[in-house]
Amino acid sequence: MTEIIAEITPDIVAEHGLSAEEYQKVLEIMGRVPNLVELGIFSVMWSEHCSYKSSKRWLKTLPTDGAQVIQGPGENAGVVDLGEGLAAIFKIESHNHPSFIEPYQGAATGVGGILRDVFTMGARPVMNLNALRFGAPDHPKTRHLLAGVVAGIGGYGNCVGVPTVAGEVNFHPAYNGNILVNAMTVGLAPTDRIFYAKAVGAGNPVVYVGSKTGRDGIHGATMASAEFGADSEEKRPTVQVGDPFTEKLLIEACLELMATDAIVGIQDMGAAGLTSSSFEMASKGGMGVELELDRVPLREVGMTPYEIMLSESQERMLMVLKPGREAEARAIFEKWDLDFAVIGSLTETGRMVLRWHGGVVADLPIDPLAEAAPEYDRPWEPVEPPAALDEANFPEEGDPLDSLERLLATPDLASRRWIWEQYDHLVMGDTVERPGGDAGVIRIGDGPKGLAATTDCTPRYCLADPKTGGAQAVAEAWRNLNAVGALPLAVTNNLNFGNPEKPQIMGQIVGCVEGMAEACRALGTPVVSGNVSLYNETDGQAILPTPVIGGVGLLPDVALVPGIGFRGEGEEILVIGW
Amino acid sequence: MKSAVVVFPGTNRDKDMVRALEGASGQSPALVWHKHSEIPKVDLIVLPGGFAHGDYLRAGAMAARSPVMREVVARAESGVPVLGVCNGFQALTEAGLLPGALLRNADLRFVCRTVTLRVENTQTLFTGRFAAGETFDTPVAHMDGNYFIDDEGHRRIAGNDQIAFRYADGAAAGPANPNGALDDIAGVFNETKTVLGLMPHPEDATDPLHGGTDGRKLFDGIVEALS
Amino acid sequence: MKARVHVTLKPGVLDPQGKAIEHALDTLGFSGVEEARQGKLIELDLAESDPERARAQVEEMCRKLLANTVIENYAIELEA
Amino acid sequence: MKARVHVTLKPGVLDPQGKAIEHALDTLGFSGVEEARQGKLIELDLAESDPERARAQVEEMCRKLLANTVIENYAIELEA
Ligand SMILES: Nc1ncnc2c1ncn2[C@@H]1O[C@H](COP(=O)(O)OP(=O)(O)O)[C@@H](O)[C@H]1O
Repeated sequence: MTEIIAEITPDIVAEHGLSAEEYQKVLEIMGRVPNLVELGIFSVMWSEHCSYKSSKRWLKTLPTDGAQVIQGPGENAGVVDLGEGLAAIFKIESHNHPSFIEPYQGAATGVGGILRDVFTMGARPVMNLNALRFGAPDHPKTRHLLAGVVAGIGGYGNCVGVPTVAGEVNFHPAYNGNILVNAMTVGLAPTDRIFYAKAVGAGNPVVYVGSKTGRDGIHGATMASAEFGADSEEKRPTVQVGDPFTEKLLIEACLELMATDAIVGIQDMGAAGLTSSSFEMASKGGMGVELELDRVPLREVGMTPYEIMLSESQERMLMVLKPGREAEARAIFEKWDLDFAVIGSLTETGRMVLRWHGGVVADLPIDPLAEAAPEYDRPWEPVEPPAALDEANFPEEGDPLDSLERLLATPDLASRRWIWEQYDHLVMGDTVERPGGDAGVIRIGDGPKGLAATTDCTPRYCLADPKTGGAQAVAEAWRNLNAVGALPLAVTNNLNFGNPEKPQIMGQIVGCVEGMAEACRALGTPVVSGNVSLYNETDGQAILPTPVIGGVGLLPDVALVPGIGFRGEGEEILVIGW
Repeated sequence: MKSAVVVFPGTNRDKDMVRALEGASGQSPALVWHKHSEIPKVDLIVLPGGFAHGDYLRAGAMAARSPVMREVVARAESGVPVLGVCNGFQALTEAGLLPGALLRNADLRFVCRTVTLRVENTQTLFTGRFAAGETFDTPVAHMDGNYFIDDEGHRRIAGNDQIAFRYADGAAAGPANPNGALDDIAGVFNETKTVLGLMPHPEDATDPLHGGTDGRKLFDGIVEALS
Repeated sequence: MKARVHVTLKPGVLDPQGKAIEHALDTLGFSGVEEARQGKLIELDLAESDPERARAQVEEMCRKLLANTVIENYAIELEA
Repeated sequence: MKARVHVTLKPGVLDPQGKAIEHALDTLGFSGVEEARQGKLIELDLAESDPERARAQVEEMCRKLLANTVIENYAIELEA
């Protein structure tokens, strides 16, 4: 074994975010002291971000089945049947911490990441959405963060050519030091050409495509799970720069290859890059994997195996091909001017073996590591219901028109035109309902069917009563889809909360998930994918509990979308379901 | 009418354009990849919108220098009509087929919304279906649509009726001119009026689902002129 | 050898980025900025080691790609 | 006095624009370009005439606005 570092000290273990007990488990699994590369791999695989160690117990309680569900949580994105051989593939994902540190690039790479999750499964992305939370409008950082995030979302999505059709934005001082940037992508794929991350077939080539690997975001995955402190701005170099142009090429090249039958399994390199992608693919297929790190396309000289495995460079994918199909695949990626390298193969050993400069630099068992990933049943406290408000404490309202004007001028209700005009919401030529309505709607193919999508959550409800708030978010998404004439099919969700090690925060999580599960069951819209972002705190101050729901629904005929505007004078105004 | 649509890496409104051309002409355009140096014999060459080569360096700069553009320039010089929309317009100015340049939007923000255009010259193969001074609504979606030309050039194109469209008051909720373009210029012709470039996307205003079909007049007019 | 190319907007060409910088500096309380202009800096690592040939090469790159001479000027600096 | 600020991406930060320039130069037949990086050039006209005070001012402008120090470095040149 090539020597990587002399000694693993408790400090190094702590820097990798592993607790003493977790490190003990590492020693048991390895049967020896790990080297630095191996420790790095444990660290990212067991981070909150990759392992969902605090939330898994509760996520299991969400309803995930239904006749329409082709693939629930556990893959890169959820898949729902639309009938007539078509499926919708979608997911939402957070990029909160990176966006606070560098709003443009953080938001842009968030969009890039969620797009990859969706086209990895064989779908052409057709809609982007987002859910944003900023601090108080008059907080000194808010303007800069808002402008940067919106420009970043647009900068990436517009260039890639996927319309951004809906979203939501709220302001509250609880987000002053910890904004939320959740991005959602919806794609369309033929039901018989859906691709999964499962790697099978000993000897099959493992192929790297996309951009080269640089020293981007090393430790990004652990950063995304660590609570912010005053020194967080020092962690800056972990921010990555997105390259939407390369992403666009990657979409086209992947879809072109997916039209053949050369691919066995495919997975994007997201958080924890090569480590988590190769690990997860092998683990899902019950295989081992051997990688030759010398073959990984590198952007910088002198990169170490540790850096290669932990880099979070964007716009990269890992695939397992059928044997003998390499040349065909290479021709497609080279046509699109993308890197293509066979970097290893699958084995039957059940181990991940990394070679570099002729030696072995890591050798660890896949299943035991995956199975032993920590899972915590963290203590939680139910949230005390707030005292009822006494109507007598509120002043008599004056002129209703006055009140209306004041309401419309509040930051949470004001028009979002300034935002969505910066997003190309028309590209692809299928947008039926633009931003500004209840849900975005696109036409599917040549119609008449359409697909609707929305993102929703009202954090103050979740704060007051997590269970009702969680249920309300689902109900609101449902209503928004319904209002454009769609039948809601399923949802994805992004659980944004504070530090789960605090029982009060854990209580919010438990309550919101319970409410969400109940509403999803009642409304027949299972949860097919999602993302969890915890430790959203600054100096001990948690954000409002923000379980964002992304809903997707099907319209029988886009010509029937009612639209949000009043159409003409003299028409009757009805209120339904009061 | 036979047409060809040039596709660069990063082009993203090719499908929209293909549909609009199919709708107007009843024929599917040929798609030509940027690395190819040959274009089939067609009546119209179209450069659609998008972010060719990411719009890195300058919008349209790298597209203008790709192999296929040598052929586009040659055809244009031999009189074959060429239409460039948005990124295609930027590439045509970069390639020297159209006068002026497109700078970053004055407010430095991407803008996607509906604008109103006034047709300034109806005596061309592109604009024959419009009445003099007619206005129509069509979306824009761009980051670099701020048309610029120096004073002398401005006088020249104005004098030679090369200004095709101007932003006008109408549909927009904001200012009529969405990007700060000089003299509200939204589109220009070459000297012989056989090459047209414009920032707005008439191809995204050809289906009732787009919220309007004003863009059809442009495509129908072209088909009529070239069939 | 290394070359550094400065690409600047010609005088008279509107410079929205420069204007935005002026405005932002002013908002931040930097008062004495009379004008700000934004251009591009392109740094090239060249295989060529002869300064004269290098300059000629870069000149051609500028004319053919790096600058749009309708609106931009360029200046070349070589570093050994 | 005039100040010239060069804003460049920190070493190791991905430079999609630079990469694209490299690629385009190559396609145009310029073979000997080993690397291209794109940065910004910002030219300022300052009311301040004392070089030391001017430099200090521009330093602060860079830190507060002109450079994004998360991913960029800056360098200042003064011209009388
Ligand atoms: N970040 C965003 N991106 C795209 N569209 C947005 C965004 N924020 C708001 N919108 C759109 O603006 C409209 C109003 O937003 P909001 O007030 O948040 O709506 P609601 O309360 O109905 O969810 C909606 O159509 C929404 O889709």
